[in-house]
Amino acid sequence: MSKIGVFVCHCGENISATVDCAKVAETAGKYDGVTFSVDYKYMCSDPGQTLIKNAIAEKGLTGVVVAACSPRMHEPTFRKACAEAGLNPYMCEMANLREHCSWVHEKGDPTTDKAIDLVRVLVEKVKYNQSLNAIKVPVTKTALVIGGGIAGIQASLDIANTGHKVILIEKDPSIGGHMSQLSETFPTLDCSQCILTPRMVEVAQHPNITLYTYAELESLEGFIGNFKAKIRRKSKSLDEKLCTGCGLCTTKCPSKKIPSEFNEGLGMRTAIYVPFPQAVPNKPVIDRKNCTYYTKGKCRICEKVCPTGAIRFDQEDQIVEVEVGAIVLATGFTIKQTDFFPEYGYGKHPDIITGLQFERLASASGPTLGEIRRPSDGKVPQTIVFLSCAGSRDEAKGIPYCSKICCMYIAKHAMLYQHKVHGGKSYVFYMDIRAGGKMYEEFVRRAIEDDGVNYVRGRVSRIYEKNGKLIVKGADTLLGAMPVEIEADMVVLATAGVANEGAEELAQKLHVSYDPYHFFAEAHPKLKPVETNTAGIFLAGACQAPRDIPESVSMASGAAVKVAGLFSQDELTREPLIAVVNRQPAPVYSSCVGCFLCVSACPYQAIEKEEIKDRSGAVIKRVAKVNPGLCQGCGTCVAFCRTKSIDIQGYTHEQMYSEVMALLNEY
Amino acid sequence: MDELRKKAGELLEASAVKVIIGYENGSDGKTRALFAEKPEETARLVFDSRCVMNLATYVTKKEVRNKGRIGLVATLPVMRAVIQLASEHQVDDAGLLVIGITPESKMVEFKDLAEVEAFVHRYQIEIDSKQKEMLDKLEKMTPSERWDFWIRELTPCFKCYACRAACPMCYCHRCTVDFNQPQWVPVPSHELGNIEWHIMRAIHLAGRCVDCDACYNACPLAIPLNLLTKRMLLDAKEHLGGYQPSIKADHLMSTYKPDDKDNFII
Amino acid sequence: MTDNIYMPYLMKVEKITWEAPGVRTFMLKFINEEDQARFDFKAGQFGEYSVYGSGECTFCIASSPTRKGYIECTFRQTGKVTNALAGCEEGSIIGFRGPYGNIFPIDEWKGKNLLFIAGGIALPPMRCVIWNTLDLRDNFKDITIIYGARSVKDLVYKHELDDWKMRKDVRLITTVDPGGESPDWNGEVGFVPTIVEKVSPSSENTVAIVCGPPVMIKYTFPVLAKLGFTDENIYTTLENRMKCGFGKCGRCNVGKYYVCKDGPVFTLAQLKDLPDEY
Amino acid sequence: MADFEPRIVAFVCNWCTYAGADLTGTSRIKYASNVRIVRFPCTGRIDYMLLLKAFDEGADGIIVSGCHPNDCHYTSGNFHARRRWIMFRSLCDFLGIDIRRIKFSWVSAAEGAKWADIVNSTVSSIRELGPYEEYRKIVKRPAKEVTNG
Amino acid sequence: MNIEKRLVRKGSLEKLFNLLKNNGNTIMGPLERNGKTRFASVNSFRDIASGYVQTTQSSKEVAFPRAEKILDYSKNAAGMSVKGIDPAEIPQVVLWGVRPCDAMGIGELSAIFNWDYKDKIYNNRLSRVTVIGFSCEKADEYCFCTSVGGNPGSTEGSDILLTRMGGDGDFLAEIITGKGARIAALSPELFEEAGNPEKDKFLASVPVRFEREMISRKLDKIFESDEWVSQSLKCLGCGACAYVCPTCACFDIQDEAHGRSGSRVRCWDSCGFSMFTLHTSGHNPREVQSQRWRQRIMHKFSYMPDRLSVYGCTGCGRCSRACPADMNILEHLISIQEAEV
Repeated sequence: MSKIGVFVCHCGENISATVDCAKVAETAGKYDGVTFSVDYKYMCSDPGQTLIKNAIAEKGLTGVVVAACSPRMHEPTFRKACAEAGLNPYMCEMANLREHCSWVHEKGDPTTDKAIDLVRVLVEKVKYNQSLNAIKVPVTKTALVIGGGIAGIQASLDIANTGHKVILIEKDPSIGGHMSQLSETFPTLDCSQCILTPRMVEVAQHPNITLYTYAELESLEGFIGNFKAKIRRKSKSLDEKLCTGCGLCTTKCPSKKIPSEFNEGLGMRTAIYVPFPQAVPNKPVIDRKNCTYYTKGKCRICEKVCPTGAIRFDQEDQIVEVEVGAIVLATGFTIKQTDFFPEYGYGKHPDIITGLQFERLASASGPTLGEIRRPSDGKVPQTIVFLSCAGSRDEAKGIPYCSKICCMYIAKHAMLYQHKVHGGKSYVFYMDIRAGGKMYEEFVRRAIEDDGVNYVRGRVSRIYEKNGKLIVKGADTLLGAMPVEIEADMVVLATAGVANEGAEELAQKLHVSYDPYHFFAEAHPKLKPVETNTAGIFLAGACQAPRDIPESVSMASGAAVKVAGLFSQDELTREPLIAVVNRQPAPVYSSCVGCFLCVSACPYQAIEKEEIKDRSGAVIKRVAKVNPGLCQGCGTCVAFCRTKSIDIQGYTHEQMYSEVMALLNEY
Repeated sequence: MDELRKKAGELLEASAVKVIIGYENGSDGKTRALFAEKPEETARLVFDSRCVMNLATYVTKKEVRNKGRIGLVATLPVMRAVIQLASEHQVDDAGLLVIGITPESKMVEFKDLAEVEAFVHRYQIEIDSKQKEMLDKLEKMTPSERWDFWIRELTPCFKCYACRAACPMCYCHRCTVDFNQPQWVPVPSHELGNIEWHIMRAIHLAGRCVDCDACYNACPLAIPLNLLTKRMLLDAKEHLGGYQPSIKADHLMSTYKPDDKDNFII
Repeated sequence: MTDNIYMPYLMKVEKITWEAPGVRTFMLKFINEEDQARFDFKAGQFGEYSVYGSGECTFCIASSPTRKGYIECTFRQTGKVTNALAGCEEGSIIGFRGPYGNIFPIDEWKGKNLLFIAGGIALPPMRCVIWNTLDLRDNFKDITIIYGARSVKDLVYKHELDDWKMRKDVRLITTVDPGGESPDWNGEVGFVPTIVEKVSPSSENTVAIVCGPPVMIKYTFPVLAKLGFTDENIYTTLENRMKCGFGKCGRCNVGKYYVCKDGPVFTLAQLKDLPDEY
Repeated sequence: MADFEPRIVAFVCNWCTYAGADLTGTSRIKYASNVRIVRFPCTGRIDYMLLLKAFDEGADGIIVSGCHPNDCHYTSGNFHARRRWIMFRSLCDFLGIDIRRIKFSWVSAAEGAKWADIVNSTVSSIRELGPYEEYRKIVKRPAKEVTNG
Repeated sequence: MNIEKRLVRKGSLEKLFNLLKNNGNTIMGPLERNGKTRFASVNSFRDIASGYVQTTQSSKEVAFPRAEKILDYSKNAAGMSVKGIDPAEIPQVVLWGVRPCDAMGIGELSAIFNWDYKDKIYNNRLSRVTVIGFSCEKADEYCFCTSVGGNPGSTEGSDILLTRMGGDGDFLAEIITGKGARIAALSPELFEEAGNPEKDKFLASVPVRFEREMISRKLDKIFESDEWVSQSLKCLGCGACAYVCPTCACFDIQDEAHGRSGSRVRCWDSCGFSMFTLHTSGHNPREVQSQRWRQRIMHKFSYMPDRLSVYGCTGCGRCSRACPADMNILEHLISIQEAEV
């Protein structure tokens, strides 16, 4: 039996100027189930709220309809007032008489009639409202950071510094990511490793951070605050506890001709290797694909030379299970290689290189110790051409977006070249110069004006070799598309930044969405840039889109704050307006037939399978189950379910049905 | 047919299945479902063009399932239904073995449902030309004429729910029409109750209908209610790229494409 | 009115009493005085209660025919109509048609001991006959009531249980299922059949009236048999689904019997003659 | 039909169209008072059966409105809803239900003016179509006459 | 009264039809759509279907409509007003073209509605019905009226029975009741002298397939038989058999509300549906289809004879024709007859 109170607000004159509030209250008072009805000047004021509270206490109201402004404005206010008076807050509904009625219609009977209808509809709805309790979910205060580039490092440190545990996993043998490969960084030209390595060391030494390198996420289940992750620690063929990092093995290893990933193939490494001297951890791994022992069954030299006996040829991958409350995805990006470009010779010419390869050439730790020498013959190029937008902004190549960092690093590259090769000639072909950022435009101007880099606006149509030179054919659009032909010694392609291979697969493991280019999708492009649609999983850095260092770091800190905010609570409190699968008496148990088509309809992967068992443990029925931790309450499953087995609290079948039935007819 | 009987007998003999569901001769020159549990009963199996009932509707019935693993004599639409049922987690290899009958009336053996699926995918769901003609005819009418047509057709419907009972995809333990809190569909078989029931039925089969016409064949009043699901089939093809029952793939109506038809939305 | 048996009496909900979670009792009065004057019923009969717009549902009349001027019904909120009934307030108008069905033969019970055994929400159908016999107390010898529910809060008619407890001429034993007791519970703890066995009432010149959930009934009959009750001396009332109430709609058919006409009151002897479809 | 006031029911999502309609209010843009709004968490929650129920109860026109593609608060509720609408709308059309009486729209929280336009244009187009007698006929027809049809 | 025999010329049928129509009767006759026939209000004689062995749907709707208002209610400020149906609203109906088995079904249906309490609504409707039956000239393998006490030329239940005398011949009209006589009296010239033609030779032949008393006796003993399970395994659990049956009378009562007013409706239901007996508690006395199939057979051949002294089957064979799963009642009855108990 309902005892509903209707409280009609005048909102000063905002409502009463066009709606006859007294009549609304009087009419509502006659409806079945309404035991109290009143109109008042300002319902949201203290006296107004007191009016509601007193009525709840005195009349024993079981439901409240406040006819005032938009529920988006004051629903929390009135629900709180109800709660304070001892009525479950979810027994309160608001009829929107102001925004949806008095402000948009002229004074008159039709407007008052509409107001009455709006009240009646909610009176009927509130009869079917149920007392609900906020959902509490415990929080495991450990974060998992996936990816040990600058974004992952920054996020890990920021979270760890708030006092929470962090597990950082990195697929390569060392953390550092692309940033560790860079020579110098724009716009300040400070040395990349000089600023990065201290952070890497800090990660390794931080008491709150557990670092797993050479490790990948195997699987993930659970939900915000309560994830369970399985991590595959790939075998390093090494007992890390025994290894001192002396490096003897790497010098003795006979397989020395393996292109170094760190050097982008411009240098060589051994089969047992540390990717670069400043690696963290600074301990080698055996690359089993290229190790003579693993491929041919013979060698074991490293084992022999190791002073501590740390080599473990029989070591297997290890699966580590961890429980975490939040996840930061910082898996970064990759770049297109030169073989992507038929017009530039499919990567066959050694002196056409990528921007990242140029970084290695320009880096003091690189294969040429920082001297710009061309890969083919080691000569210093006298003429160098940089091409921006190699692949990017090219619909035909499937990469319509701007890779964002190239304009800046090309300017940097050209500048570095000019500094290192005196008298050298550098050309930059560009479409537009996108130098938005603090000190960025100035930096580009410096390259052009101070360092004499030749910027040519136009696209390069073809590059081919002729007499030991690379002929770069293009057009200068600023000169009326005048053909340009440059004989260059070396060409650097600013190839497009793209999502990592396997990003899609990882996204599916994590149930986060991704965009058409397989970059991970943020929850909202403006207001939730570091959140994903899966609560508790956050994004940092270039895994979301091409990002430069300051942006990656900002995102990482942003994500870290989100994690810290989450971890500041022992329990998460969530609105109980979530979906529920019905239960019925035996032998039906639930009208759900377990078709599980709702599983794919749910945007949040919140629907799981549940087995209903009898006392002996035998499965009687398989039905859907909504995970209250994951459900966000959209109700897509509710409208989808054929048997009406799922209902959503706050917007139940009964509630919405009775609302619709009361819309046009009095009940 | 002999091949079919032999195979069915062998399966029962070897206890590979506990019951074979196939067709036998029925009344008035019709065929009907046969549930053969003993090898000798398989001699009653027949197969020919009269065998139009969709036997897949039996495999979700509790009384039949309780017998144990089912061997199902399945024509193409039946196989489609089986695959759709499998994709909706209603049948699996442990409970069902399909003995296929190709559109050329050849028996074909399948190791598992995955093979059935592969077979099914060799054929597109095509609406037959006569019905297409009828659909086109309706299409050309004005909405009012169509409304009159349907009210006229649906008025005789007395809601015996034979269409639901015969449909292999209508396996819910409790149908929405049996749901009375709230009462979504009026119980009496008046025009409103009838039209709402048929709308609901058609929508529920959108993306799931295997085009077997079981509903129409079952209707004691021969109401062309299969036109509704056929319209849904055509729409699925036209607007959503069509579908094929498949065990693993997402369901047409529980997925979406960002570039789905949008031109009717202001 | 008499023309159309489907036409309910209009009844006003005079009083609502909460009995247990989801369970309430309505006291109903006739709106039309002629209806009241004409209306008569006997213990064991039932009626169709309706909320206009939602439909009808069946329960027994829970008040005693000795109390004139009103009827009472007790129901648990489970389905469409009971939910709609639950939405009624004091003063609401509902429909009632009846009385239907057969009766407890209390005239035949004169001079006998009565043993009432009820479980959970099945006390209401028995309350009618309990009050009826209590109001004609001199006609009967010992009256024993054994009533159990899942938990203390699920016991219905708590005030009346107190009354019966106080009365010298009634022996009341209440029990709750193990785990269902509250700290201040001073009744028995245990399932009804166990308690019946423990109380071990004499079957000598005694009629047992049993009503409860199927599982309780199933285990109570053997206990009664052990105590020496014959099938003819055990009564129960069936609760099949019904729509019309007067033997037409076919729903309550159990074998050739219509629960609504030949029942709802059956002796165990009769019950054993029915197919197991109730 | 001048004195015919259409009865319009609007099914809207909480996050975009409801908020958009709020903005119409705060911007004091006037529109026809014939519309009654029902708030849903998301267009994905809107059950097509409810649309039929609105017609049952005497609606002359229906507006269904939610977030623009990609704006859904729940990521994809509106996409799912759109698929359902495609099929439902087509089925209605096939049955002869006048789909001019069911308007689908995307109205964002910023489109207060668009909301007013949609309501006004719906009201005026339904006013032209007149009351939905065809549907009402099957609702009002007393059950006992069925057999005599 | 004595049955009076008359001759109705084949060309007079239309005149008779128009006469009845013009006399304010609603004529319910067999109409065909999609190859199926059902009784509905007929406007023109030419619309009447012909050539059918049996109509797809029985004519029971004339007295027991599939959905029938039993009361109207409305809530108002003063309280509640409830109004029953006004018999004046019930039309005078001439039921045209009914087969003898259907006409016989009216009696069986009446037995259900009139044992104990006499159902006013049903009787009101029935009292306004005049039945013009047409004897059967053909039968099919589903027909078994002769096994259940009927025959292709049975006059039981009809007010006038017409029998076509040979292929395209004139009709023998048997005026059976007062109602029939009143019709004949409307236009005596259409009802000519008939002499005493040998009616039986114009009738279809329907062999007797079982003895119904034997079925009843067997049924008493085979309640627990496995036969029910094997018979009903192919049953889909729809209501087609019950809804086409001339004697199935199970119904449901539903309220239909629109705003503050609405009506209560009695509508067909079927014992074949699992929901039919389902309790809200989840308990279902007839949980599986075999129990429900058994109920149908038992009800017609055991319970009804036992309680109502009539059988609930007229041998029209409709249920078998309508069954989407080819459940053939005749076959099942024969197997019951042959069952060893």
